[in-house]
Amino acid sequence: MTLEPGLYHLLTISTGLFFIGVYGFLTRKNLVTMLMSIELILNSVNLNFIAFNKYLWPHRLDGVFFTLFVIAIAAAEAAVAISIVINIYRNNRSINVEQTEEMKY
Amino acid sequence: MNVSLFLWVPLATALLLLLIRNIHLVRVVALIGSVIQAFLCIFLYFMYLKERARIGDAFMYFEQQFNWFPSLGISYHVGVDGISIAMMLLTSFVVIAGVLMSWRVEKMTREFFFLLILLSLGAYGFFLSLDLFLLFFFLEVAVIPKYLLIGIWGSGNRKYSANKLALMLMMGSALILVGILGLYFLSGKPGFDITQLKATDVPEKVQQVCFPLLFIGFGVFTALFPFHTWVPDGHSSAPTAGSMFLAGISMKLGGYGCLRVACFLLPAGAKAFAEPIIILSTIAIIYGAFATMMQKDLKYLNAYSSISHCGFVLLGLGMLTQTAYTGAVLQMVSHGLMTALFFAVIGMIYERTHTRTISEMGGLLKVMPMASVLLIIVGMCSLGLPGLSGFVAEMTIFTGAWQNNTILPRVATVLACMSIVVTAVYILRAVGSVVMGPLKEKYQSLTDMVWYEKWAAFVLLLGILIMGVAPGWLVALIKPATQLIMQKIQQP
Amino acid sequence: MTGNQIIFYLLALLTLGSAVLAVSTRHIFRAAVFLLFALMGMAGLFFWMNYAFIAAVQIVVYVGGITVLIIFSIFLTQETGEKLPQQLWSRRFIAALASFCALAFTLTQIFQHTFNASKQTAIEVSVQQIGLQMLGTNQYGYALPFELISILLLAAMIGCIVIAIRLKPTS
Amino acid sequence: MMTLQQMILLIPGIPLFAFLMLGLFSKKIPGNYAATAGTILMGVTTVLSCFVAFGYFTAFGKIDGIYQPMIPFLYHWLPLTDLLEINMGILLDPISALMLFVVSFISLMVHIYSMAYMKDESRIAVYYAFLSLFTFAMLGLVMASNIFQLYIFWELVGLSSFLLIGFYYQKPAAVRAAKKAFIVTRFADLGMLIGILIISYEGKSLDFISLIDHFTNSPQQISGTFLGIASLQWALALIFIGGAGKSALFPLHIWLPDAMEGPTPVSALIHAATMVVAGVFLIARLFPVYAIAAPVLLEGIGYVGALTALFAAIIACTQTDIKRILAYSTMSQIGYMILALGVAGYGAESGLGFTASLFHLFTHALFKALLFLCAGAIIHYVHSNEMRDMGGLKKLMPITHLCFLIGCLAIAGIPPFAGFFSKEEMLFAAYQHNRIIYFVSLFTAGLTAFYMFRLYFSIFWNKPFQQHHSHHGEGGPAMMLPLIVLGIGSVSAGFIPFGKWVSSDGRPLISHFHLSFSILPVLLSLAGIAIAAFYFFKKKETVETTVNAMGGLFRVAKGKFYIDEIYQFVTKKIIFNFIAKPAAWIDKNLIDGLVNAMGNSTVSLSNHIKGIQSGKIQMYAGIFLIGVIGLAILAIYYWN
Amino acid sequence: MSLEYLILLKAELQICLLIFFLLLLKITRTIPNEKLLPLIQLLLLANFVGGFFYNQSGDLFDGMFVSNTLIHLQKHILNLAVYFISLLFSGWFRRCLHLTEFFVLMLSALLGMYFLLSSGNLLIFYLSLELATIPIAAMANFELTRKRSAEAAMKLISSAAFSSGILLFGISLIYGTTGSIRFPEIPLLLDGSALQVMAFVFLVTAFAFKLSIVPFHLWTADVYEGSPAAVTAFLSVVSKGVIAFAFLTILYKVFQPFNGIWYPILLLLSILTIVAGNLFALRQQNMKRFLAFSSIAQVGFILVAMMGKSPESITAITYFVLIYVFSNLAAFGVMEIVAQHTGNENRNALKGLYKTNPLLSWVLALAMFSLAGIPPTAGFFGKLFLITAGASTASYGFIIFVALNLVVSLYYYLLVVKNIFMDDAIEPLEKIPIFGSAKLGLVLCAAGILLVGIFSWIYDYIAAQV
Repeated sequence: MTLEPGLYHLLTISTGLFFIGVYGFLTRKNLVTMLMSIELILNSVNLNFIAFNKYLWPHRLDGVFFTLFVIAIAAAEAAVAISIVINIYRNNRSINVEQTEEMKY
Repeated sequence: MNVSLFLWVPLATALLLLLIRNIHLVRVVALIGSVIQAFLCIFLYFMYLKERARIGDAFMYFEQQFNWFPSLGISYHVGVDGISIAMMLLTSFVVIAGVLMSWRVEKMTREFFFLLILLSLGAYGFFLSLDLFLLFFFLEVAVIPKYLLIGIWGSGNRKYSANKLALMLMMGSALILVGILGLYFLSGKPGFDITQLKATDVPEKVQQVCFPLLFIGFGVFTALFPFHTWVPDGHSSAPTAGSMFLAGISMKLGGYGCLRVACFLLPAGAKAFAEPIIILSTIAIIYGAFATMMQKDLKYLNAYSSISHCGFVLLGLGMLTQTAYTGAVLQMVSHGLMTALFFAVIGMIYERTHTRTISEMGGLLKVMPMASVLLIIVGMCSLGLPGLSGFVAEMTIFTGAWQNNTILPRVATVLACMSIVVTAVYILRAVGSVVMGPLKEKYQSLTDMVWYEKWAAFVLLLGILIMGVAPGWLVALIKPATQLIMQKIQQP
Repeated sequence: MTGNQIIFYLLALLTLGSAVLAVSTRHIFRAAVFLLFALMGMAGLFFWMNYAFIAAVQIVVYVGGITVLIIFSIFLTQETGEKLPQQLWSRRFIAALASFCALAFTLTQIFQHTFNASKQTAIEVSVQQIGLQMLGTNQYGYALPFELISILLLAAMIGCIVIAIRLKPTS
Repeated sequence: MMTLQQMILLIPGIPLFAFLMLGLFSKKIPGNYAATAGTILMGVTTVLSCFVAFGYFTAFGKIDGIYQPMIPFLYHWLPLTDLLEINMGILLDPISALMLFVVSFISLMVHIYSMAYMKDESRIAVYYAFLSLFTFAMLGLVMASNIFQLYIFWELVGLSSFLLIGFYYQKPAAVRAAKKAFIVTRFADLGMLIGILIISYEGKSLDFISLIDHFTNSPQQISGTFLGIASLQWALALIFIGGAGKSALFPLHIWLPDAMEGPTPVSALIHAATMVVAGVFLIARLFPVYAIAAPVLLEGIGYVGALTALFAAIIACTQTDIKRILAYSTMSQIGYMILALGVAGYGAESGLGFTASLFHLFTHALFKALLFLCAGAIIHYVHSNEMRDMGGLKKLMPITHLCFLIGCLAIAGIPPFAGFFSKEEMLFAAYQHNRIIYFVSLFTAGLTAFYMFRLYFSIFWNKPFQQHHSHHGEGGPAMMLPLIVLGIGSVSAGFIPFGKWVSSDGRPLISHFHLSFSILPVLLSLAGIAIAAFYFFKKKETVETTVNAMGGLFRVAKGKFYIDEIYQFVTKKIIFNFIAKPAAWIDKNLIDGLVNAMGNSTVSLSNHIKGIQSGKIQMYAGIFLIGVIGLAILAIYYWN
Repeated sequence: MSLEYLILLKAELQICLLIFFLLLLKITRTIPNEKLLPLIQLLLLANFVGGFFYNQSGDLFDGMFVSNTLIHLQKHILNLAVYFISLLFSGWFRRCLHLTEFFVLMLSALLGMYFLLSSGNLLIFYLSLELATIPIAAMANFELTRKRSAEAAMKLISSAAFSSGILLFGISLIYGTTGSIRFPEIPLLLDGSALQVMAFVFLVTAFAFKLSIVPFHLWTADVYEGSPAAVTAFLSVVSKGVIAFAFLTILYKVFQPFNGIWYPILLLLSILTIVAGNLFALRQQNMKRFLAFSSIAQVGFILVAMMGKSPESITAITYFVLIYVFSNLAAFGVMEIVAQHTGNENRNALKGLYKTNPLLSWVLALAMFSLAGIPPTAGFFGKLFLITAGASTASYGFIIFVALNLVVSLYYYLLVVKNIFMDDAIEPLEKIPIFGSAKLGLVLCAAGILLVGIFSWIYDYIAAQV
């Protein structure tokens, strides 16, 4: 691995970001912060697509379009998720993840 | 003759039952349906004789075949040979008796008869099937009725027993399923058709695996040791007709399956596993008989004795001689009739004394002479008294077994013979303390059998006596079929 | 180290650093802000790769849309001054370990792999090109996904409205 | 005119018909009509039997001076294998002709006797039905042409014995006795069944004629051995066990004394004259095979017979129940018959034992039936079986007394009564053949005279006359007629030239009378009578002192050598506790327990793993992550 | 645009039309639920009937959209399921505050599923997967005041997002290693390198998540329990069916070269799934949770079939899904009616049901028997053919294992039957009123359960389409 930034560097960043998001998702106790982690996860994948598109397959724009649509979906997902969080808040007066552990076993 | 009729009649009866509201009419319809079926069976027997005279030896008669799931090689393929006719005759007798014995069922009458007829439909279908898939289908069809009959109308620990029965039988079916699939894929020629499989030489390796699967699978149905524990609980918890059907018909499905599917289609497997079968069935016979000695409840007594008696069927199959096979079929018919009658009598006694504990009864001969005489007769049949069906079957098995000229079968036969002494002990003990001895005060006012019980008993007794006194026609019916099976097994 | 490299590493540091902070800080509002930085860093990387349009979308949608949404929801649901409750130490450790192992594994796989690249000539990534393809129905046309996402957004909108709508107190 | 076949078929057919009719309509027919009908039908059977038997002996049985077995009727009943099939046939030869007569004649006597004896019984129709069933089965047995057919009727005889012993079904002792009789004989029949299996396999047939042909012509062909003994030997030994059970030979005798719980006429018919000699008949039927192919075994059988004869006689000396004494005496006499068979050989002079045995069977049937019927009359009069309740009945029951005396003299072997001739022949055969057996039987002859006269004196003399139960007389003509007929028979039967008709090989056997030889047994018998008279003619204290002097020996004999207790121990303690109970326990706990445990463990397993479904979304994600990576590792490193 | 578009996109356009019609209706006037519901049912029926006509094969948008007779058939099955849902849950729909929105969401999810089936490209695939998920999450929260409803929605959307993150990562790697996102191209470009395998595993886990394959199933029970019954039914029947179909396409078409990898994966997963599904199902009291775990076990059986040879497996799975529609919807339908009446979702609410409600009892019992695979119900055929398909390549041991697990599953289905027929009611249960349309739905389901198996031409028809 050279110092010159290239595909592997970008992939390292994206993978790192991905698992940082995963870590956040696993440890956060607040629903909103969990959503934030999910945004990180989705975003890291965008970097992958763009990097692949740029460095490997520049003859088509598949990666670019993928990224665009992922961004859109992330937005939609976030919107629905947040509305659900708000609903939970209305019902519970709290958005702690432990409020959503009523159903089990 | 159109053998599909044997499926249409019970089906029509069952559907008709669902439409009727009047409880009395329900009984009448069920009875008429089963009587028609019985006459059809008898008619079939004569048609078979005629057809046989016309076309001579054949594997199956009155075959019918329609594609069912052609892409999977499944067809609706039915036909009869001597063995299936014998089994169907048995079924029809037991069904009539069972319907009659249920005449006074008050709780959900319509459903009760519906399930009874459905169960019989499964049995008829099973005996008719010439396609493994169809056969398996009908085998499983009978599961729901059995479960519900015991669970809803049963007594004692009925829910537990129903559950146990359903699960253990399902376990058997699961093994059968695997065996059938093994045959389907690995026999060389994919297909479920018995007539086709008959002509195929299934590779030895496949037989080695599929045979135990199929045999144990069907064996569970016919109380193969050590998979028999559903029998005592199931039989004793079931309502009278349920017990009759279970022991009289349902257990025979297993024996028939072992014969028709396991041994017939997989002769090399049958040879390879003859010794384990003999050992297990001998254990079942002896051990079942001794366990019966300890039973205090009449139904448990008969249930355990069924384990012992069904052991004879499997013993016969393990012996690999034609006579033993004939004997196994005879034993199935005999045991079906006998045990159904036994349960019927127990039902009659229970109805009146409200107990099934042997020690609490006594001297019933005085107040219920008919029922008591029946109990004695059926007991005698159970212990293999000549003139009754049990003797014919057991002696055929013994003689057939003795023709297998090696040490283990011989020892097994001697042990099996010994069990008839033990049988005598427990039967006489039961008979002695139930119908003989001093009559208890509280039973002074009991009444004897009423008309429907008389008819039920008559039908079964008739079967037992016909078979016991004049077995020749039945053997002549069965023998050509077992001969074919033996030819297949003994060809190198 | 060239300027290009420096910019890259700075952006990488910004992205990863603020991401780590975003998932670990106990102040929820700060977390949102760090998330913002991380997303900005990502947009910077897109710029760095000459994908200006994507970077713009990233900023508009993520920074302008999602982050704002999140911040609003934080305002709606949280007392801003309060620290977040801390997760159990063991849970965090296990999660970190699992994530790290997964990361290591994934990176190993990536680095062991030699990517083969296309021999064909690259297309210029212009807004016009993107626009044309986005609505094209022929080869390389993305009209169908475009329509699809519109339905999705419609559905999401309806869903959000229904869920977040305030019920009349006495209905 | 009926053909022979029709006539012979009617012989078992009529009793069967009687059984069905009387049994099915037992409720509808009044008792006395049932008894009359049964007796008349039996009479017809007897006439037919006599006709056939005498016809056989005198007219059509003999061809070239040899009595040939003939099969006038054969029905293929149940084909088993290609070679073996159970036929329902009728085999007519000297033995079956003899038995035909004995069975139907005694049965008729008992039928007549029972009309009076059982007249107060409410279930008399059932009783007659059972009697008819027995007669049917016994006739079928003696005429069986096929060993499996014999087994079938053998079992049916056992059934009717069971039913008749348990006729008083509300009496627990009767029920017990019936069960015991059935189970013990059933156990013995097991041996017979296995024997049949072996012999049919080796002989490739079930028909007597071909079996005998096969084994007598080529005994060396027998292939199999087991434990070093040829399978034919096993087969014959096992078949003998079957016979021993039915004939109450030691040690399978325990059921017979208890069987006396049945009505006394039944004891006379079944447990004295006919059924219990079935074992003798069975060996006689297969005698050529025994004699030619298994002479050693036959010798052993002779020892069993001798042992039984002695053993039963000793016990008989100590018992007090008159029917039981008679039962033991029956055992003893059957022992004689078996002993005689054991010392016989096949053909000509050496077959003397065979002839003697059957001769004794014949005479014994007459005098033992007589004795039982007398005992019945006495019991009927005294309402007790116990010897101590009797005494001094000489005057009260003169006919019975006379008949009983005749019977006692006959059984004791005092000339010129029937028993003398048959016993003399048996002893002579034994003397020629085996001295041990001879001396045992000689001693037993003395004992026989002793215990029979002990009985006689105790009943009719002993005490002074007491006027008890004067409400009725000795019994009506229906009861007396059989006694008189049988009494005449017992006196005169000895003069029948038996050897001319019945012999081991069908050729007439001219038996010589050995005066010098017969002095010793007769003297011994007289001595026995004298001792009995000494002790029992009058009530005496000496009995007590003698008994006390014998001490343990007497107690052991009185306790029937504790054979019953040994059986009890083996069945109740060992089989019940160590086999049946464990079997039931294993079933309940181990096998059933295993099934239940499988179910329960599944449920408890599912309770144990419920923690995975914790409801925590982050834990779900964690498991997800581990799953993904785990799968990826597996896929990359193991499956790729 | 040509007629071709109209014909090939027929099913999707129908749904779009329905969505717009409903939205229009919502905007222009307020219709009470009592009138709206029959209208919707009618429209859905029309939608279903429309599926009988003009089913052609072909592809559009440069292969992004594929259609063939099998896909049409699968869509047809889904239409039927949605129609049944609209019938069976009439009671709940009538009281639903936002009925129009509910159906709009449901139809958009359905639309997403259609595109999923027809996708010829990873992008469309991903988008439609999201379209098939996000509206369902919103639907799950439709009982706004119920805590559990929100919890279910939350669990669904966050775990779905998590799984789609992993899916996306996988897709990106596949894109990176092959340079294509088109289904026809990918198999040619797969070289079996480790990274590709990893990407493939990531992709598989997304399916595993949606299909509730163990160990990715954990969300299932909670979501099923918390959501309104109609949503649960939709999730468990329609969503499961679609994902199974799509999974088939992905495995058999796109990743056929990885056969050697996905076979052991499926083997392992199916064992885990069947065991865990069964073990958890047998301890459940709540009917919805119970059905959730039972459906997990059922999925395990579907996996067994997936391991088999291609055409038979596809036929068997399609057939099974059709049967599963009838059986599971009947179960949910009855359960919902009882739960609505008694306010008790637990199994013990069914105790003594038969005494007063024979229709409900028989339908539920038939459904249970069908799910357990007992003849003469269709489930027997469905399950048997699944196992048959799987057995063509599997070992004896595995098939025995699978078959024995049928016994375990029978145990818990019988528990329900036992409650219905054999137990006495805790408190007397009166006759439960059933809406006419719900009754129609139940009867149709029961008829389907009884007849689909025996009428073998259905199977043969499916086989002909594959």
